Amino acid sequence: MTGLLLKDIRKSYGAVDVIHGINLEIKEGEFVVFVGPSGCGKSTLLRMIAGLEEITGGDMFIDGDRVNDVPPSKRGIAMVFQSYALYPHMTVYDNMAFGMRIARESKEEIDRRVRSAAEILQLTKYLDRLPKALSGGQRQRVAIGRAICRNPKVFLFDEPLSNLDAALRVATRIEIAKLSERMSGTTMIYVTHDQVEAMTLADRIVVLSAGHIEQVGAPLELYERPANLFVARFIGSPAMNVFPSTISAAGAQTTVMLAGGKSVTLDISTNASENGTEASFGVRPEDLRVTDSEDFLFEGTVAIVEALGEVTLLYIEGLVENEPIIAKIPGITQVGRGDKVRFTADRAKLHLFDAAGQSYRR
Amino acid sequence: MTGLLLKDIRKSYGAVDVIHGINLEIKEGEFVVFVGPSGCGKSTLLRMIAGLEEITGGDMFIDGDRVNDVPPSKRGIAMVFQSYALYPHMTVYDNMAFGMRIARESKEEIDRRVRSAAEILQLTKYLDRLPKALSGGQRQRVAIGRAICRNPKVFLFDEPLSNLDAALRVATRIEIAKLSERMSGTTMIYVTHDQVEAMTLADRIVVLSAGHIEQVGAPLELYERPANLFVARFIGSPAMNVFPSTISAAGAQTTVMLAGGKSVTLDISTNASENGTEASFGVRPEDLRVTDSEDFLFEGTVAIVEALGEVTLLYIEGLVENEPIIAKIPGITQVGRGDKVRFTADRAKLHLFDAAGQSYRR
Amino acid sequence: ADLKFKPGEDSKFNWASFEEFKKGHDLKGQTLTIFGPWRGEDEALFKSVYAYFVEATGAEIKYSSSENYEQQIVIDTQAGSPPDVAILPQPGLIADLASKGYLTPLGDETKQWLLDNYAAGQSWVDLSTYNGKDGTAALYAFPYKIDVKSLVWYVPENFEDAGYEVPKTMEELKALTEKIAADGEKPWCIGLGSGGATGWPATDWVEDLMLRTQAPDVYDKWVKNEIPFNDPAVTGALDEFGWFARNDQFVDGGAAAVASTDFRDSPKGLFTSPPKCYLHHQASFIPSFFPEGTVIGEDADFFYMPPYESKKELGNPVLGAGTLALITKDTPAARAFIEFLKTPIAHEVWMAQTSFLTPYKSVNVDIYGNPPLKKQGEILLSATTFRFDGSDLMPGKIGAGAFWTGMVDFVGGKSSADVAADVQKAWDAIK
Amino acid sequence: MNPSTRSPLTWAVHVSVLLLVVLWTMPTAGLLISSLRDKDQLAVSGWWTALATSSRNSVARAPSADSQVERDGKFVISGNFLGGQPGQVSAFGFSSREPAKFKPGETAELNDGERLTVQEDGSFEIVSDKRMEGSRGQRIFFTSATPPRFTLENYGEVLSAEGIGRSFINSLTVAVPSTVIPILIAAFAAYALAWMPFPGRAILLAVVVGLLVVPLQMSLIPLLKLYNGVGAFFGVPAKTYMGIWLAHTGFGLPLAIYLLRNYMAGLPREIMESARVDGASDFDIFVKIILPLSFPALASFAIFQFLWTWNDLLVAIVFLGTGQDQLVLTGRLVNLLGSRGGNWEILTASAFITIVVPLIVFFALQRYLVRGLLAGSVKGG
Amino acid sequence: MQLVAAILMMIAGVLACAAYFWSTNFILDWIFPSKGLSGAAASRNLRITNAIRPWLFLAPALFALTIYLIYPVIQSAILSLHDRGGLNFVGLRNYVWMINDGEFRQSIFNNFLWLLVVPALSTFFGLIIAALTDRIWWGNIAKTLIFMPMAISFVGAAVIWKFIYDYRAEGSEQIGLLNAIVVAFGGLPEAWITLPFWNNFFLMVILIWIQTGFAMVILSAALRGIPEETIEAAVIDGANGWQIFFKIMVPQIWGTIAVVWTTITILVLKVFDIVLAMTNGQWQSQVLANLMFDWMFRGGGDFGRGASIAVVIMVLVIPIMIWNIRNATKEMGGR
Ligand SMILES: Nc1ncnc2c1ncn2[C@@H]1O[C@H](COP(=O)(O)OP(=O)(O)OP(=O)(O)O)[C@@H](O)[C@H]1O
Ligand SMILES: Nc1ncnc2c1ncn2[C@@H]1O[C@H](COP(=O)(O)OP(=O)(O)OP(=O)(O)O)[C@@H](O)[C@H]1O
Ligand SMILES: [Mg+2]
Ligand SMILES: [Mg+2]
Repeated sequence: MTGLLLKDIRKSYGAVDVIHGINLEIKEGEFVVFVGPSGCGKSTLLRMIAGLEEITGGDMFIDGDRVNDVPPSKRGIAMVFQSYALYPHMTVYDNMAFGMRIARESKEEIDRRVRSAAEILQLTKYLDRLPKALSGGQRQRVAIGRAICRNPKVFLFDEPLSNLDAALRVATRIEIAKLSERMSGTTMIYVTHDQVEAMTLADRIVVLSAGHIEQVGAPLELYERPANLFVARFIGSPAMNVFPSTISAAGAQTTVMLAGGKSVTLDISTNASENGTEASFGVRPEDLRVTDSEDFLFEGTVAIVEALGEVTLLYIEGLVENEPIIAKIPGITQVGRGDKVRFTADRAKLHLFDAAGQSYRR
Repeated sequence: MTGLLLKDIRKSYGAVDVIHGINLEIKEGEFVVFVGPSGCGKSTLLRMIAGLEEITGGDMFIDGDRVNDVPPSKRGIAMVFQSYALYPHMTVYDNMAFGMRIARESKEEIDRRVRSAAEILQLTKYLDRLPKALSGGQRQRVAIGRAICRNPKVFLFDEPLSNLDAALRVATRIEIAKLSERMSGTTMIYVTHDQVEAMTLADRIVVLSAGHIEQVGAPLELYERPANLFVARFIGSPAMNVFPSTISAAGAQTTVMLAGGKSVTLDISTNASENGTEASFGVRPEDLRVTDSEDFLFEGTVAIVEALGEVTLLYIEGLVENEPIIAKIPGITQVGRGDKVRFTADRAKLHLFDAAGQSYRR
Repeated sequence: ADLKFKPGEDSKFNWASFEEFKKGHDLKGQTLTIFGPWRGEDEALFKSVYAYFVEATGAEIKYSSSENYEQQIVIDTQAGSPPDVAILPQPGLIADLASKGYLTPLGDETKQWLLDNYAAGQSWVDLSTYNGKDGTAALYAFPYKIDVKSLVWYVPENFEDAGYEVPKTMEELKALTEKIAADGEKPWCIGLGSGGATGWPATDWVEDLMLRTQAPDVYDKWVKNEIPFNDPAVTGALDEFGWFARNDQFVDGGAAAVASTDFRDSPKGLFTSPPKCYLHHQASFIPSFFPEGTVIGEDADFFYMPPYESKKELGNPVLGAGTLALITKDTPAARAFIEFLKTPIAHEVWMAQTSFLTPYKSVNVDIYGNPPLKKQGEILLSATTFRFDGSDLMPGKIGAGAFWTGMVDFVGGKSSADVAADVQKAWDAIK
Repeated sequence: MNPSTRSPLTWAVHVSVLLLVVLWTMPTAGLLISSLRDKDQLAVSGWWTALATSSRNSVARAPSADSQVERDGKFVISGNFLGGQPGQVSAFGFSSREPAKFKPGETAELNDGERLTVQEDGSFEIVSDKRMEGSRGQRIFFTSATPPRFTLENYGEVLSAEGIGRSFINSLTVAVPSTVIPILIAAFAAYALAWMPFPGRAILLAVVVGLLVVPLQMSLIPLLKLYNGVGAFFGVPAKTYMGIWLAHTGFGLPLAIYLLRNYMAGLPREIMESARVDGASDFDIFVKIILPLSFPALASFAIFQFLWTWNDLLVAIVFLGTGQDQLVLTGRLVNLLGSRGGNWEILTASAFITIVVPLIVFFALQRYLVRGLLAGSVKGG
Repeated sequence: MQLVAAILMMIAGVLACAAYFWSTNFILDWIFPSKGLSGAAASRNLRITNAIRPWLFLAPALFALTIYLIYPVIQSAILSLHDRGGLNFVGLRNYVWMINDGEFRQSIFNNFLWLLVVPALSTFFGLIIAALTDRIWWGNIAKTLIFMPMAISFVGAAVIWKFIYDYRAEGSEQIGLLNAIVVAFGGLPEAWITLPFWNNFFLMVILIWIQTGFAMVILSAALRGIPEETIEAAVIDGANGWQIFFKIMVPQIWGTIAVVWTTITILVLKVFDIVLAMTNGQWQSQVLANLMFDWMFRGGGDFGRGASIAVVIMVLVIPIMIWNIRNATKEMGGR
């Protein structure tokens, strides 16, 4: 069993509290992805798991042993640092072989593993180079290679693919997925800002915000049933559109009155007591469809059209203060700037959050 | 006029040729995005434009003046380094203010600009910190802030948003777009691996591969009419599916025979002489639709289903050697692993490339 | 061993003493460590002497010296690893070593030997007697190799060209000085520079003049500070020196150059064209700093620093210096070495070469390697008074410190009274 | 960075460096030139004059009366006091009072009826009607323009001294381990002080700094006492190579620790962390990461420590002794100087001989002071 | 033969040293294994090894420091309370004498001058030279030339400067360069090192001349350790050479500058060779270290007074020590 257990983990740098009591259990072999806004404490948490950062408060267990004071080298981890932390005086090959040499693996084994990792990461040509003669992406790949060469109990990846091009990113992501599958006893903790990575790789996603956990769950769960407004807006890109609204009819189905005066009924049950309270009504851009029918959700004038090829983003301004409503329409559409368009969405895909931001869909 | 002209620019590090003759004209005020696989030479090109890297061959002109030997400080540029290159001994504030102080801007002006950049980048809280007390994303934002504070003729951005979370990335991207709009005379050159960034920001995209230019064009042009297989596969994610095929009937419309024996007719004209030659037939994952009709393009068994919430990726293996065919289906679909599915696509969205990888659609 | 003069060959040498010593001492397999001040050429000369000891006894000798030998001997004795025999030129330092109990007394027999065999034996015994750790006086040192300091060097041909005569009295010397100055030339070359020891050549001047203006016992009191340093007797001698050195007309380079000119460079002025000066007061070692090829007695010569006509009663005093051998570790070999120094041959071998003078009466003075040496030997032997270099007799802090500094200040223009008072103050401070 | 990023004022850089270099080398140049000069010239004229043709007053002596030849009834002594060296006589004389009374070609009447003629090329003739006498030849004063003349004699003299080769080896035997051992010891200590947390770290560091000040002279006596004690206890000589290595180690340590710790503390901590995560122990990190990355600091310190031990005389004499098989090069060279140490020609030449090895070490180690050793290791910062 | 013996001895010496570190480290891990043990035992062992290991690394250094430096310091402190032979206890009498000694006061004053001037100028020149030579093709040659004074023995240096400062009377040929220059410009020659007060500066010049090489080498290593990219960033920001140097490079190597400055400061406290060789403290140029040397060894020496001056020298570094503690704790705060 190589599970991790974090009990009320806290971290402060001097007076600055960075992590405010994280409770989390990660099972052996699980692939957990940490997401959260920049600066929310993901790297810090990872570094605490690795043993690189002193734990200010709380307890951490690996395999049931309290490891607060166990040094990194004894924790059986491999890590990809956000800042790479390559050994500048070693070639790419040596960088990758270092950990194994320390572990006294046989020469052949080391060579085999380094070469296979290099193959996967398309680094074979660069094995003899020093890090300083590599491009940013290549360095990042060396950092990944260094970790995946090894045979640890826990893998920690801190934004490992951020500097790779799309194709390589997909390929590497798949390799990581394969790795996780092959080494079924190995726990993986992965930090990323890329939703696709998070969604495809994770068994569970941990959404962090400002040093605490907002929600933990399987990828689709987070997407479909965000626990709160923060998660709802954080998962999915562009973010979920949110309209201020008032609950006009609570019950098994809830009707809310949007700011514009239109009312919408959702398949979400609310307590009668909620009647009349403020709520946030949310719908994802990709769930919006252009419609001609009268049964539309809202209507607006397109301010900006962003054609991305595969999809088109329509920005509708003026409906909600300070923020455009965005619709993501598949393919290339004929809608142009200044057009007045009506949008609708599946009822099942509508979200409702209470004044505190908690979802009504529990 | 602050245009840039690159004439047969070359770069080699000792024996390693990195850039093999780049010819490119960038007009004043244009927003040009460089994309290309990791290690293809984007950063090197940017650094040559900045004057940080000696030009091994060719000439570079800014504003019509040959600048090969002009020092960076005289070129009127601001740059975001891929590796940030923050001044470790200065606070965030000083890091951002440094360039302006050098330029002897007034104290008030400096303060105003730094604060506004910090506001945009959500760094206000961290203005007094040293870089080492920042998270990866925060450091990257400081690097951006340092550039956008200034008032240069040319902005160079090297993967400036790679470490930011989605929301911040969108926000910052929009700020950069606004900046570009506001400073209409300022030329922007931007390196990114993010397709969305490339597509939304660019006036023109330059696709690089292994030190040379594959195609230059407006974003949609590249998406819709890739000049060659490389660009076709590079732009768009997941990459375009490519089937080996043989041209069975050339002409105003071309019919190709796929490996599986099925033939497809495309709205692409070919010379009669091409009859019987090998060609690559391509279709983008997002252009594939599941169909029940007989008029399908191909049929396969779904090997993997990746549900990303907004879209679902279907991986069909065994059709093309070594590579799955990927279909990107909007929303969450009912198709499951092991299902046999038929796919079709709009004729207009099919691509055909000759044996050398050049597109037949010219 | 390599012997410079084959035993028995040259009859001028006292080979009998060698044979006798050889018979009496067998130290085969023993090692004798000697620590001395001689380096370079001097070291080779000394080696040629102790080769006979080696030949005679079969002992091995390890001789060493170093630039900082004074510091070295202090460290080595303090730390408990002294050489067997140390040879030092500073009585002050020896007194200190003796008082700390690091020296072995040489015994009455040696004392008697000195009285019997050295010219002016009592003054050598006095020089070699120090207070031990318990405060009782005993003979601790054996003087060996003497330098004469009361010499004035000149170039005879220059005297000839200018028509000057070698002065016989101090009055004549002063007159000559004035005459040369009147001729528009500079009479004297004086240089006090000596790096860290800057100032010492002036102390020789003062001591020489002390001996010529005061009775020997005043000199003795002076070096023991039984009369204060600022006694009129002393300031008088200082002023006499000042008469020569502080007159811009009398010294090459003017008074200002005196303190900073290196003593090793200063005699070179005698030999330039035209000569920068005509006279130079310095000890017998100075010819090693004359230009190469200078033949003493012909290209350059010396005369005895003359006494005052007016003080006939003081006779012909001679100022000298020398080295003293000490037993710092009492071993048979060390004892034997002192015995060896008592043999005439130990003196004659060096005498027959260069730069060695001895008060040993029973050596053959014909052996002196060259006429000037012999002449110096005669000066030494004809001395009515012989006194050891006073600054070496004074405590180190004075003789190798305050006195030097004082002299530098003095030529720099400070009055003799102030200078003497300063030195006395320093002396008081270490009492 | 590449040339185009250089400031356009590079010429100013070149000029200022040149100026500084000239300022700094000037004194040493004086020493070098002096070491190549004739020793009697040293005290008479400035070294810079040796570089150019200069007009100089000199004295020469004609051969003695033995070498006179009889020619046409006259007795003649002739010769050339420039001795075949190039030069030009511009005046001469026979008295120290009037050393430049005559022009070349003129004839001077000597006091005793002899006549002296000197030509421009330095050849002279003394003619007398009667047989000349005396064992010393006539002094001739002359003013001549002599071109620069240098000699390697001084070096020859020093290098041919007895036992110099042996001393050279002795010096190396002292200097090399005395350089390597403290570096090794100090590097470990510096690593502990820089990267291993333990109580009292800052104080310990300050103590090390404080110990920099301990005057060497203070330590000699107590230490030698200790050595003698230890030597006596084990029945071995007190003055051994081992002893001097340790002594140099002890004296060099504070600076070594101080310099190395400062350097090591500046290494990016991510690299260490990453090694730690890779399973490396402190020992591994030290040997495989810190040591290679500290090369610039190690090299700098090695340069100095080598230099000190190489040039040291005091410690060597106190702890090693002055016997044949112990005397170090500096000791040997100092012994070449007379007891009164005024042989500047030997001093200057030996100063240059001792300088060679440290300069080679400096040159060899300088290439470890590399730029961008850490480049590419961490991103951001 | 001797060569072989010497080499063998060297190798043995160095290997023994290396072996110590390797073996103690190995033994520590062997006594307190943490691999293969579980839970509490492992973490207890880990705690122990972590507490011990720094001391293992430090042990040889501490041992050598204690014997070679701390022990003599204590001896000196004790000696300073004794009389000249070091036998009789005299209490603080040596210190009392010292305070009343004019030469001592003179030394303190001169030392202050030295401390103000030498470390600052050496470091400054070292820094400038390191920075300037760094970017020119003949930089290494220039550095070697400037380093040369360091390599020259003190005796050599003394001769060199004799040829600079030498004074000959007006009218005769100057063999000292400085006077030759002064005379060439129509001035009067001066006996430089005999001018009270000013001669301090002429002596300092020598030490600066020597120590600049030290500062240069250390700072040059530090300068080369500056991340190139920060300089590139500054170039892009439009900074010129001076601004880059003073605002980007200097602040980043500030720690090393402090170290160099400290080292030279302490060296200045100890330096006596130059003074000894050039003036031996005459003409009011005495400094503490030379004064100490004087008392220690001249004519048998007065260990009590010598030691008490040494103690004063050592006490003078205390502010520097405190400053260093501050720096170290500040710097290690984040670790
Ligand atoms: N000093 C060097 N010596 C040799 N090759 C180098 C050197 N520096 C960079 N390269 C090579 O030059 C190529 C281009 O590097 P560059 O940094 O421009 O890539 P890039 O396009 O920015 O890649 P990325 O997206 O990974 O940052 C890379 O293949 C890299 O390995
Ligand atoms: N030494 C420090 N002192 C004070 N605050 C710090 C220090 N190091 C990090 N922080 C703060 O801790 C917070 C968490 O940092 P962390 O690196 O864990 O963020 P992150 O989630 O990894 O962000 P990113 O996605 O940008 O890498 C940040 O707000 C950062 O500013
Ligand atoms: Mg992070
Ligand atoms: Mg790059």
